[in-house]
Amino acid sequence: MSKLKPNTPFDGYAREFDGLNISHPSGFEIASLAVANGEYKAFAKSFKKTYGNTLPEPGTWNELKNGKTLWTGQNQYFLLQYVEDDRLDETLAGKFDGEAYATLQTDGWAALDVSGERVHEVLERFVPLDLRSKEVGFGARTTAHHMSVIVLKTDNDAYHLFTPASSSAGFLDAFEHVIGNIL
Amino acid sequence: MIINHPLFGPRDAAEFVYLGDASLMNRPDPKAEDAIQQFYEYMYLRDNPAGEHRELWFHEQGDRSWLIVTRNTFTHEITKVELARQS
Amino acid sequence: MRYNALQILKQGLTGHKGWKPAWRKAEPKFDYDIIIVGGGGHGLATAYYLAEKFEQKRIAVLEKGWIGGGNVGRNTTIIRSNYMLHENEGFYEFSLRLWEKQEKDLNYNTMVSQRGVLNLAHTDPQRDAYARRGNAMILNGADAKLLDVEGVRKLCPFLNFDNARFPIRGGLWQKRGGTVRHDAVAWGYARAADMRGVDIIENCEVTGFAIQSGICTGVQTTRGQIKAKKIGVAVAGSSSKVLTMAGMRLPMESHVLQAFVSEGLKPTLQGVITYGAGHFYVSQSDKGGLVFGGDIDGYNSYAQRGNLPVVEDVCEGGVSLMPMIGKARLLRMWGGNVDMSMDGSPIIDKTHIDGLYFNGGWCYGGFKATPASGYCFAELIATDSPNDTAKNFRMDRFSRGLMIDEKGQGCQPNLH
Amino acid sequence: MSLVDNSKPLNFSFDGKSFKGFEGDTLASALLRNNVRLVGRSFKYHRPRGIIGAGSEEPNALAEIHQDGVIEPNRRATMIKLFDGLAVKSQNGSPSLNFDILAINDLVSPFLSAGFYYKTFMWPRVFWEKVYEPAIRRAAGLGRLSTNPDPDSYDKGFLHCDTLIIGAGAAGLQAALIAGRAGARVILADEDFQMGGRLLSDPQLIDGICGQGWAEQTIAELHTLPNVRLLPRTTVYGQYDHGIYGALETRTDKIGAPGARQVLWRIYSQNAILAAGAIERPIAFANNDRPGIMLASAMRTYENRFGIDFGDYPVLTNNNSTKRNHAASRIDTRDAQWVSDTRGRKGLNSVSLNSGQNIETDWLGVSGGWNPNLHLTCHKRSRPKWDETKACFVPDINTLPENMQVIGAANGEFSTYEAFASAKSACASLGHKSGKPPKAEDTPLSINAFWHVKGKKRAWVDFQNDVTSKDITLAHQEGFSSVEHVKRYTTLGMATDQGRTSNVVGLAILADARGQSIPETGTTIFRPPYAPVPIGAFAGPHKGQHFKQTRLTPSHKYAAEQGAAFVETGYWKRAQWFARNGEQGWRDSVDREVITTRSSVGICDVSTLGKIDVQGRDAGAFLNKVYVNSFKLLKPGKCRYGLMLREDGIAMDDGTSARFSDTHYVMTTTTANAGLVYRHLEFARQCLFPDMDVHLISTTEQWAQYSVAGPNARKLLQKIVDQEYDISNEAFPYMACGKVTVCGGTRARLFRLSFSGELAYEIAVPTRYGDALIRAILEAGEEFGACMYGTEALGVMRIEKGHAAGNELNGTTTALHLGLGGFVSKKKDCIGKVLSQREGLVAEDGLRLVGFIAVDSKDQITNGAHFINIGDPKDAAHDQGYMSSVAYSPELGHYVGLGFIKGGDKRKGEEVMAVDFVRDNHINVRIVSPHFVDPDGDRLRV
Repeated sequence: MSKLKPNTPFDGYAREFDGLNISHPSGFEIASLAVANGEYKAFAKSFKKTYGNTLPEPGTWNELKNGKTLWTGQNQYFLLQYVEDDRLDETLAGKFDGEAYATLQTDGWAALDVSGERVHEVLERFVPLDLRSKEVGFGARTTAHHMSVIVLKTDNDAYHLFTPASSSAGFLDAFEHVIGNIL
Repeated sequence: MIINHPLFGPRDAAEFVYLGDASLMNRPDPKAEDAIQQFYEYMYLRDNPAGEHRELWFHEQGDRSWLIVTRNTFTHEITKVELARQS
Repeated sequence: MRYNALQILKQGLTGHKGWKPAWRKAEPKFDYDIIIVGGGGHGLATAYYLAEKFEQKRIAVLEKGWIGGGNVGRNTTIIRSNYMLHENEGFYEFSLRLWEKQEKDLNYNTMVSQRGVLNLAHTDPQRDAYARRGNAMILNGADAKLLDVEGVRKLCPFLNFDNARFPIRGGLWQKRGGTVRHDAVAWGYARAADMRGVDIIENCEVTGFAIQSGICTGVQTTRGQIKAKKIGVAVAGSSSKVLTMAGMRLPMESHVLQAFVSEGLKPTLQGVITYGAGHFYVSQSDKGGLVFGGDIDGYNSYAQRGNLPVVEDVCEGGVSLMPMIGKARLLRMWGGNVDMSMDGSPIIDKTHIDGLYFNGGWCYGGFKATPASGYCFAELIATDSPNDTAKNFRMDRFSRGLMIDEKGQGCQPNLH
Repeated sequence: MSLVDNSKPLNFSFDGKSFKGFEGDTLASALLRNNVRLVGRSFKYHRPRGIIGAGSEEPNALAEIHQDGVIEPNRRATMIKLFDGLAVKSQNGSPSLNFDILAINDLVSPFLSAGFYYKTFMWPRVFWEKVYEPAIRRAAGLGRLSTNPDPDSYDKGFLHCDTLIIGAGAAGLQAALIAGRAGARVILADEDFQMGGRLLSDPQLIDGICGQGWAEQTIAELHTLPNVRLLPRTTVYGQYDHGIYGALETRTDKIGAPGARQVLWRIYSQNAILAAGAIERPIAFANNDRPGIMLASAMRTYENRFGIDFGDYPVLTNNNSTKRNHAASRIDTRDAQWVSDTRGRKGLNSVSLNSGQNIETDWLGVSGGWNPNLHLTCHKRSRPKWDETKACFVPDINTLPENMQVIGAANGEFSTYEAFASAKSACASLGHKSGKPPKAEDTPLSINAFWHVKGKKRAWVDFQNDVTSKDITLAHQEGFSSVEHVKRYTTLGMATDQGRTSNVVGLAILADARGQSIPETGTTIFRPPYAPVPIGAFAGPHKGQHFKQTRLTPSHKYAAEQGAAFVETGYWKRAQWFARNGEQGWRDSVDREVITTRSSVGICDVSTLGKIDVQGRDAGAFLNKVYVNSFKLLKPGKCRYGLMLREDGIAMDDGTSARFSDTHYVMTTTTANAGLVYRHLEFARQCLFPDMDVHLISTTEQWAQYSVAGPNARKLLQKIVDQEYDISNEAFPYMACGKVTVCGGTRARLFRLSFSGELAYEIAVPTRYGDALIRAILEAGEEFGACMYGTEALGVMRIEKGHAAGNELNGTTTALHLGLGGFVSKKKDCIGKVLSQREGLVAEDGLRLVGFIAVDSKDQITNGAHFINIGDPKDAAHDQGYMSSVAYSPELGHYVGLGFIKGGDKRKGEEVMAVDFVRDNHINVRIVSPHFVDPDGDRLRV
């Protein structure tokens, strides 16, 4: 196997606060899928056959066999799969040849899981969206402290956060600063 | 300001980047003889109305879509938001 | 009546009975030789120089509201001549020289304070660009000094030198730059023009142009029809709105530029400081308020009021540059309606309609340009040939590919 | 019963003297409790001033909070919540509050009338900056700013609600109760730390219980409703577009306390109810500014809420709203009685009436009627209208901002019952039904508009800016008669209280002078913020290192270990050079890096260049539309340089695009323009060529990419790229690209690209392997003496090769100016092609990018110099162009430069002056080819 040892932002990070837990989810790969013009129906059908659920509506994510899929734009989706395959994009390119174009995304994003009954008290000083009123299954890209962030609501008080890898150290620092001011 | 994205609802305009008049979508024919004059008017002249204005916004921090927003430049009231590219 | 200390003593002892109105509340006549549309700084200065320098008679300034109510009363009061392109720098240096003798010309203390303008650089390319700009300034007869970090620290020790996200690497310093009491500029020119017979007509909005076979012979207004041989339009952010009535589309967008003032403070800042890594520039007024601003909001607007993202962006820049001002409190925010042109530089030119002249496209530079804009517009209207320093501000420069683009941002007004 | 907790004493100091107050006191109430009346000095005449109000309308009692060398200036004593250890100092009095030498201004006041400074200080000219202005600036200003950094932490946040209720007095509390019980998402904000408004000040019964009790009981119920959020000590300072409001929550006045001292909330509301109450206004009479003269309503607040006893004191009033505990004399203008003068320099001791009567008193209450607090209705430029019977401005229903209602005293409904009734109807219009309003006092306000007492002595209108009624009449006399002119000429209403207690009185005096009614005179409008907001709060956490995000490259950790000096490149930190022991300055390191690369092999992290996946059936056609070069014939496995124009024909960005398959290209952009290019491409894709099957995915952060350059580059890479891939020149020629694996199977991409001009490859792996790969490459390179090189060395090499970069692609230059005209495909259209042919851009004598070397090799060429033909005068008219990039070339042993000069391509070999005033360095230079090193590019193709 390769001599090159991978390391990803937030490796092994986990912290407990009074009413808030943060941890680093791992063991998955992410790829983006862009649907070829005129191939939406075909792609939607083969997607459902492969992953057992339909493509998500705008502003939502769907649970899949072995992962999730998030709507990220017109004819564009993120696919998250719990697999040990850093060539997921090539696997998908084969599976959906002619229907959609795949690009590996895993390394571009640093992931955090946040949960707890005070999660909204913290996030309201971080993300401009009305997260309290969103249903589980909400998913969107927005900003947090001038940085980009993807927010997935996974439970009433639980969220997946993805932020660009290169600025992830600053993102975590800012997030902990806000937590320090509240909890 | 708030832009009500046609696909997933209201978002703070701070997530968008403004380009200008929606007339920028009507790129002239480069093969016309008076192409330089047409491209000059297309790129440089603006109605710049004090009232209703169809304009282009890019949802940079969101879904990376281009939107045509119909907004009153005096009151800032937004009456319509459409996707630039009907998918 | 001349203004001076003796006059103040005399009036002070006699209950101030002797002071006269600074300008007459003129009623519009049937016709004039020259009409200036727009009673802001540029319009009033044009009228003054038409009468004073070019001996023109029968001049009227038409203002839709109250004089000085537009951008001349809504800016951050900075004067400077530190432009990079010769097509601009010659004009702004001419303007700075007119500022330097304004009090004598107008017998009105507009508080021209040349306490220096410092542009900060935070990267080597930025410092090199300031070298190019400094040399262009000196080639045009202006003053410029390139400072290293120690030079900047000597001028402004309170800046953030050690914990900055974008460390200060140097700066460009123009000693003769500074600030002017903006309202006084409008009143000073109004009084001087009025003393030379110019009719200043407020609450008189132009609602149309009288144009027959390509010749403009007068205007319709809310106070009746007024005829004139020559009409000069200097209405800044309303340029498109007004000239649409003459069937013209302009290379311009109207934008809201917010400005801010803090509560009054004892002397803290000497001159003007502009931040090179964020949208923030600041100076301190004589009354003690920090007068600061940043960028336009970025979307077409005639609302003369802005939104929160820019307020926060400017303050983030300010606190990052000078951490002490976090404790100063923002007292008031307002907005001007700036005419952002397609290359960031102004237009002072005839139009394709005989007798109709246009002055506009001032972006951020309108206030500092007031004297020279007035002088050059007056010269163009009076003699039909441009002043040498303004000869490049032509309307057709865009179709001919002769853009004057200081920041190199191209046809997107909100980036200039 | 007062709301102050006498069992909790708090110590504080004022101007060094220590005092005691209680929990629940403001600094103002604590000072009054200790009978301190003199608290400040006015702006122009430096007259002694005392507290006149009880809220944010206070114009006089401004103080500096001092703590650990940090000063917070201009704080209203009425708005500082007392805490133990508070240390404050008075303002604007030097050397002391009691003895202020600048009070001499008061003696020469006849010569300091409104606008006097416009008429003098003009001679001699140099005196203005040297003498007059410094004196004015020292006298002016209020508090001081310490030059120490603001130590406090501020947060920003975002709140969402159906209904935002602004003001928690009777009306606001009742509206919150009705809407809250109906289940609406409600936010109730009040600027006071104690909710209740006038209920806490005016003794009255509501449904049989006292006002304070009713407020307490209502607040308790609101706390039980999960859909209601209470925000005490939160000022809603501004109304913006589309239901957005700005609010500032203060958690403590203590400087440097742990946690965020203040939170700047951006509130997104569906609708809003303004219930901000009203502010009592004074009356202008001779010497009405002495310490001890206060607003009658404020005195009731200090009596009933703070339990302070003023004893018996007279009240000057023109209305019936001044209900009081004591029966002391009432001077009622409706009975043609008023105050004609007062005495007592540092504190009131007697007042004389127009009847000739003289009253000895330390305190005087004044009530000139009420101004509804309608600021937030004006923030979108709608104007209030005049209500003659109530003698005040009220919100104009038909110009109210969308989805805003106004209730209670803010709407001119001054009685408590009216407040409850208007809350009921406002909630009803939002669909929230409610029963009969609580029983409460309902006496209508009866008032005769009595604004000022005419007379020779000065009567103050704007206490803080020292604007008197005479100033206003003088302004009118001098032609400044529009309400906006009066404000700017006299500075009426431009102080820190923004005319809360002075605008309407001043307006009435102006209307008098103009012989017009108040509505005909018009009014100025309020601008945000409602009350001053610290600039630090607007900055929030975005200061210091958190001003902007910081992006780190995959090799950042390793580079730091190698002694890298980092430089900001947009938001990225990039290694500029790598200092090794023994190297004196940066030039030593950079020269070594260039020499090592050109003689053996150097490695540079190029991950920051924008990388965009361009995929789809029409990807090639799309690239043809955005680049001047043709991409149609580019075969998979090949790269091509592309120059991108803006539609105005000016060069925008450049970079190489690699084709990996029929439908997959990887485009690179410069680091600086990555965001700009992506936005431009999405505009082209979605708005100009929507029918193309092309998709753009940014992968800048997905791939770690390193350039490996130099004669030994291939030997080194052959130890990294797995053996089954042949990267020889024959198999992998210049501008080739392909998928490979490295270090035993890790997926990678390989490109034969060179910016340095040497034999070079770029190797990219998924970012997770970036750190491991850079270490493996340098380890493999040890035998060749390989080193990392930074952006400085990269800059030297690209200048030696004559490649244009940011300084040349500066937004004003075309392909022709840059000497890249040859790349422009004649056949096809592309963005920018048409307008690049305009006369001004193709002029023969236009600027051209060429090389420059000093004629005398001892001279140093400098960047930013302007070229003047030898013998011409050094002025703008003779300017020939400018130097854009300069570097010292170790290979050539002298400085080399790139720059633009008129007709440069036809002037090779000519000598011109390079004029550099700012560095005092005028030298002669020779125009040469910009390709200084390996002009034919042989090294690339080895």
